[in-house]
Amino acid sequence: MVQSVAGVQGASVVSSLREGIVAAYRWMLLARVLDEKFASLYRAGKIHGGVYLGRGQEALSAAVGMSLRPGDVFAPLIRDGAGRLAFGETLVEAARTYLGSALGPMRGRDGNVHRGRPRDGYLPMLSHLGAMISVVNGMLLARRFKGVPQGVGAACIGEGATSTGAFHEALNQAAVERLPLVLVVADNQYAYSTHSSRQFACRSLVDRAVGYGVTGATLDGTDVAECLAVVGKAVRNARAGGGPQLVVARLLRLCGHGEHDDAGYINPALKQSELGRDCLAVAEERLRVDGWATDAELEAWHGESVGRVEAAVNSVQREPTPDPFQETWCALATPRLKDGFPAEPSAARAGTVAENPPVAAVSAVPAP
Amino acid sequence: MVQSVAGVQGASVVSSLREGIVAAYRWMLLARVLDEKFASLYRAGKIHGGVYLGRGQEALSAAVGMSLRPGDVFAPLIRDGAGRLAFGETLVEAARTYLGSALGPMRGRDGNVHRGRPRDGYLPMLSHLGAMISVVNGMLLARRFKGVPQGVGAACIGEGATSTGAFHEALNQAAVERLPLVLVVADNQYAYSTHSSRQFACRSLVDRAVGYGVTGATLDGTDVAECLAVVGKAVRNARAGGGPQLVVARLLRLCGHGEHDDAGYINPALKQSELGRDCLAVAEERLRVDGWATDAELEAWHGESVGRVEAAVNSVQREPTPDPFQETWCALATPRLKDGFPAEPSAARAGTVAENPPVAAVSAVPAP
Amino acid sequence: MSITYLEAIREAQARALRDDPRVFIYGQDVGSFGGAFKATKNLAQEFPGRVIDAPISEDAMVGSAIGAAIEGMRPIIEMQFADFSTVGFNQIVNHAGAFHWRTGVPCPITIRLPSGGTTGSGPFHSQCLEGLYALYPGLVVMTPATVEDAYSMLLEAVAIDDPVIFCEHKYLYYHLKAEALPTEALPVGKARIARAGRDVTIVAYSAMVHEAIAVAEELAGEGTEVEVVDLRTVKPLDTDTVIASVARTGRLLCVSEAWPWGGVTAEVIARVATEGFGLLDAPPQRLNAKDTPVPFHPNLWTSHRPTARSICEAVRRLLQL
Amino acid sequence: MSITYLEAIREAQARALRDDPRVFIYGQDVGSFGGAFKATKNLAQEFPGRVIDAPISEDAMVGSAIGAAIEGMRPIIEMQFADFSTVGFNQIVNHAGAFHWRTGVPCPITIRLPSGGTTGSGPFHSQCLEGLYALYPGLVVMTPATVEDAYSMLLEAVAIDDPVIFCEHKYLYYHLKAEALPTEALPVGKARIARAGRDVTIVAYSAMVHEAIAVAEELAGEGTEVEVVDLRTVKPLDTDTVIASVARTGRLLCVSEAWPWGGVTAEVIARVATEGFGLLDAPPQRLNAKDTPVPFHPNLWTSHRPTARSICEAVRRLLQL
Ligand SMILES: Cc1ncc(C[n+]2csc(CCOP(=O)(O)OP(=O)(O)O)c2C)c(N)n1
Ligand SMILES: Cc1ncc(C[n+]2csc(CCOP(=O)(O)OP(=O)(O)O)c2C)c(N)n1
Ligand SMILES: [Mg+2]
Ligand SMILES: [Mg+2]
Repeated sequence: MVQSVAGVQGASVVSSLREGIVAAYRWMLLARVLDEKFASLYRAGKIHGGVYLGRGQEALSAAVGMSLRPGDVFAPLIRDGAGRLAFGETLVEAARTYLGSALGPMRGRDGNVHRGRPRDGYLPMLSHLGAMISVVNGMLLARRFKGVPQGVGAACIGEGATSTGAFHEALNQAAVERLPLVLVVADNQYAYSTHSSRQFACRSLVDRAVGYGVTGATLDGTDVAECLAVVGKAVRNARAGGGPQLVVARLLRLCGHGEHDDAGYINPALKQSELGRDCLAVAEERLRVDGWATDAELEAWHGESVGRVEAAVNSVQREPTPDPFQETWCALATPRLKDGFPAEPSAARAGTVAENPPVAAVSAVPAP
Repeated sequence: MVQSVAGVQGASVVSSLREGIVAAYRWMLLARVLDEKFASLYRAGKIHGGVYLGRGQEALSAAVGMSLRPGDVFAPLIRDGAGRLAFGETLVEAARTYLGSALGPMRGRDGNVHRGRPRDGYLPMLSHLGAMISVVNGMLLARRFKGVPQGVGAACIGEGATSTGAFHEALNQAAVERLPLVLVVADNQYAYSTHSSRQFACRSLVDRAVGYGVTGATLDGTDVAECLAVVGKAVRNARAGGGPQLVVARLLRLCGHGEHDDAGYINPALKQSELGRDCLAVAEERLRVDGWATDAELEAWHGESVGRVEAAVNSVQREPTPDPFQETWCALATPRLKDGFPAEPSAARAGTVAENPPVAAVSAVPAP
Repeated sequence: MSITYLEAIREAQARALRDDPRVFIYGQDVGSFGGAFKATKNLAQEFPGRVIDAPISEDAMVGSAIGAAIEGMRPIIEMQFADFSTVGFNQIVNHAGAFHWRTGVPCPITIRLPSGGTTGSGPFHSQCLEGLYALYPGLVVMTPATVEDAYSMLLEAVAIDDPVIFCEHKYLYYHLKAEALPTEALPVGKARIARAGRDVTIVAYSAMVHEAIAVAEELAGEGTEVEVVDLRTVKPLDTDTVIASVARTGRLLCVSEAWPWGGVTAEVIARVATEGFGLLDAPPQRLNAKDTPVPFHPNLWTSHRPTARSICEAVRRLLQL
Repeated sequence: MSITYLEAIREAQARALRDDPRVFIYGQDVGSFGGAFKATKNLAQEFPGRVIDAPISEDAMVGSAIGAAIEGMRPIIEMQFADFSTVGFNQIVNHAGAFHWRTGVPCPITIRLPSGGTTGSGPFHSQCLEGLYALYPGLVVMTPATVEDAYSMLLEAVAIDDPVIFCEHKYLYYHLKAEALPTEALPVGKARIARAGRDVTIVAYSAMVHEAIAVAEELAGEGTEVEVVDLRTVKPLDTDTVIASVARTGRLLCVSEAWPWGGVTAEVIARVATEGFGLLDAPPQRLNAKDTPVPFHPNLWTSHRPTARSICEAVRRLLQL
């Protein structure tokens, strides 16, 4: 796992930079290929509900996932496929949730981007925007109480989510408690169809940092090296006791809000601008130009990604879907406290609750 | 009504400054006397529920009320007795709400600080902190839609209320819509017993202004001249199209959270500091030192305030309290849509709804 | 010509904007985009400056609607999904709901909640919150089941001087069609006999009305005449029409897509038991969704909510009691 | 020795902190100040670093409690008033309530809601929200009526692996006293026969239990034996105990201080009508507060909520049916 890009001297700087970018590129590529697979499954009518892609945001997302360590906390958002993989999510797990496999971490109860393994520090998002940040705070606070290593908590949101009260309460709470929170805002110019000029009136969202008493940083989300450097530094700052870090990335969503959306509202001028560059293409170009990867290598990585994604999706497609008759229909962890409702079949009322299937431990794994 | 302290030249500056301070002092004094009356009624067990005073915050509050004009919007908070009076609330109206008179604007349905006349731009607060700001926004937006003069909307909150999501959403909304909102934060160091170090981690709450893209200003809330100058300027800025204004006042609450609270938790060092000065005493001293008021005048003003407060409270104490049998018990403005519940007496179910008693028009009246 | 439930909602808003200068629409993506479900399609273009994109700030959205209403406007707030109204909950229930009673000043706002389950939507894009808002004094809660009601009730929602929670069912958006928009309507607060019958009463509302009608059709083939009452508004609740139906049939099943504790089915049964006890030939029955979050996977989802099949079973059981 | 309801709540928290290192308390002014009602008096001093003042951020308070619970802690959140929990509503109902079902990971948080009316408190410091939280799957909702239950149920709330909404009644804080803290308790989810009788059953909970007992005492003088069932938890609701009581008396009145639409009384009556129809000798009846915000003035307040007098009238009417 690549942790620091800066701070090493001479030739090792270059080689560490190269390693970081190569690793990031491969997570980005894998995420892109996985996203494209989900999109094609969606078009084929094989997915229930929506599909949300991270196209154009992979560099930022990968940088977040790569900057974290096992024991850290990660609360990704809908466009964080790359970061999830880099943090240790498997392709199978992602596919299971999208396809509603009974074997997935959410067991068909929740789906698509709402997935995670909370006990491993990998939080499944609530749909309500901004709501995950204070949950990360609570995990970090708990570790302080317990006197165990606190780690770093990273929460990702879009610029639209900064308009929620939840964002404000949570960032302020983190500042008051001086928690090692890294709050990463992907300002991709739009919240669904709404341009950011209807979302906030400050110059940049990083201008909010001072008002919370936290450290702020901005970065160009199309440039993977900058993503790695700035996010990496923020994570190191937080880890070193520097308190909450607000990182604001400039980029453009290169897809619809979801796959149902053709994003016809996106200003063409933005697409032509620097912001509209595809971070994956930029990274690939850089690898080529700097001679850090040959065409053959690039092709091989792509082929490998496609192969892994196909294999994962194929195997998950053969897995069982949830069975309503096996389902406990008990929302409580304490089955004896389940309320009995007349119209339910009596079997369900007596309700023995099956244990959840064991989930594998998450860890930040090396680049694929 | 005094509107501007700065901006006038030569001798007239002094005379206008004097007029402003004298007028403010008299509102402050009247509010202090009224507060003390409520406190003594509370101690005598004559008030239902709590009593909340503005002690130490009268200068700031009076400056807000005085800076507004008829047609503006005012959403005061619990410590804004002075501002309410300066904006046009009568002593009788204040007493009616505290004493639960059936003739008051809230007719005994709501009480104490929860009073106002929304149609006159004078908003009755919701208890939930931060909730009034977006309501002010909506009134200003509506006027823009209607194409009528927009006026200025002033909302007052404590520093504790800045931790609410409602505060954030509303200030951001005002910034996006560039509304003539003046948001006045009384940073009186405590939210109930909680010191502001547990409420926020920035240097001053004014540091939040830049993050919303609004104009910020701070002031010493113990100095009435500064209050008038800074609040007056913010209101003028807003009126002139300068967008939302965030005004943060430094002061100290010189009373308990409510009259049930002895405020034993307040740091004595703060009480001894500049912040702990009593704005009313400071203003009085200034009037004396600058020769702007004689002892006889000061005494007369005090006597007059006491007389007016006593008269108002005495008359309200003879007023009818609400009669549950006259009460419509209908929360809807549309009586025909009232739901019928079995256990209610049938008279109430048929429910003819009495009109609300007419309320007098509010206007910013001259100093008492 | 044929018009969907969703188009009826759009047309009602177009007409409200056309007829009443006090009306405006505020919500996420409602402007030139036309809303997440296209319920405001072209309205921003047709009514410039009156259909406005909101930041993702449900609390401020509702708060500012209250302010605008105080100034005499008639705001329509679109929540992107009913589920997200929980973030604006305080302004809705405590501020809007209590406003007229506290101050004597009406608070005419309409809050549109795209409600109910659709396949694959999961726990936070599927909720039915009518029973939540009906708990609070001062709110009118509408749950239209037909294209005609979607149209006429939304127009009434805007016209009424009180805050209205307008629960429009997402499943009906595209599935339900009518020949034309209605020119007249039952008064708000009146339930409707959606289908007459003499053997058993099913009380339902919103999407469940159509499941109930399907059951009625199926059972008609077996000689059982099911009467279906469509509540239309759940607050106020038209107890009289429900009780009159139970007086005819003697048997009551109340169906809702919401969770089983409390809510509409409890209220309906409590009212009938209290006020129409002697009319019942058998214990009144209820059918709700299960007491878990709404599941994502269709396998689970179709077992979670009442369906024509489970309603039919419940009716058969009831007929045996 | 004598101990109040409020002291019992404080003692339960002290014991939870003492016995279980996973417990901490988070809320506005709960630290050295000891809370707005002194329910955490001296706890910050006795348990340094474990009783923490929160900013005025109910959403973040609950969100962070969820996070701490994921990490194995047992947070107790004090809302300053139940009414302010509406600002943290989304985290409570959608996040905490759905967490275990979605993820398989328990979310053991306790949210204390100082509830109910006291004189002069008005619309926003008086609410009874048990029926609101009971609507949602995944939450346990407790409504202790006695000093003993306040103590033992709060301890259980902390021990249970699910989110618990603990509705403690402010009116009982100082008014209610017991000789000593209990050493044993009924299991959570079991209702209690607060007073036995054979003529009519009053089902109540929280402060209304005491009004019901006063009525039972009054009517006993006239030869009417009232049985009072104290629900203790409203979710789960102990239908069996209620129905067993109705089986003895044949008559049911359900009383609650909450608003009349939906809520506990509707749920209780619906269950009895559905499952115990044949046991009823008369239509079941309910008594709630009126359908307006809670009034400030005591004249109105005492008419707004059920009292011993209005309950007594309702029982007399019921006995005539
Ligand atoms: C509280 C809340 N309101 C509304 C929504 C509906 N919604 C889902 S995603 C979205 C746009 C999010 O925009 P942004 O935060 O910028 O993230 P992006 O999609 O651009 O990555 C909206 C409005 C929601 N999920 N939560
Ligand atoms: C949302 C919400 N949470 C909690 C409360 C309870 N409460 C009432 S006043 C208060 C302290 C307010 O402090 P601040 O905003 O600084 O105003 P001050 O009293 O100092 O003038 C609290 C916590 C509330 N009214 N609203
Ligand atoms: Mg965005
Ligand atoms: Mg304060």
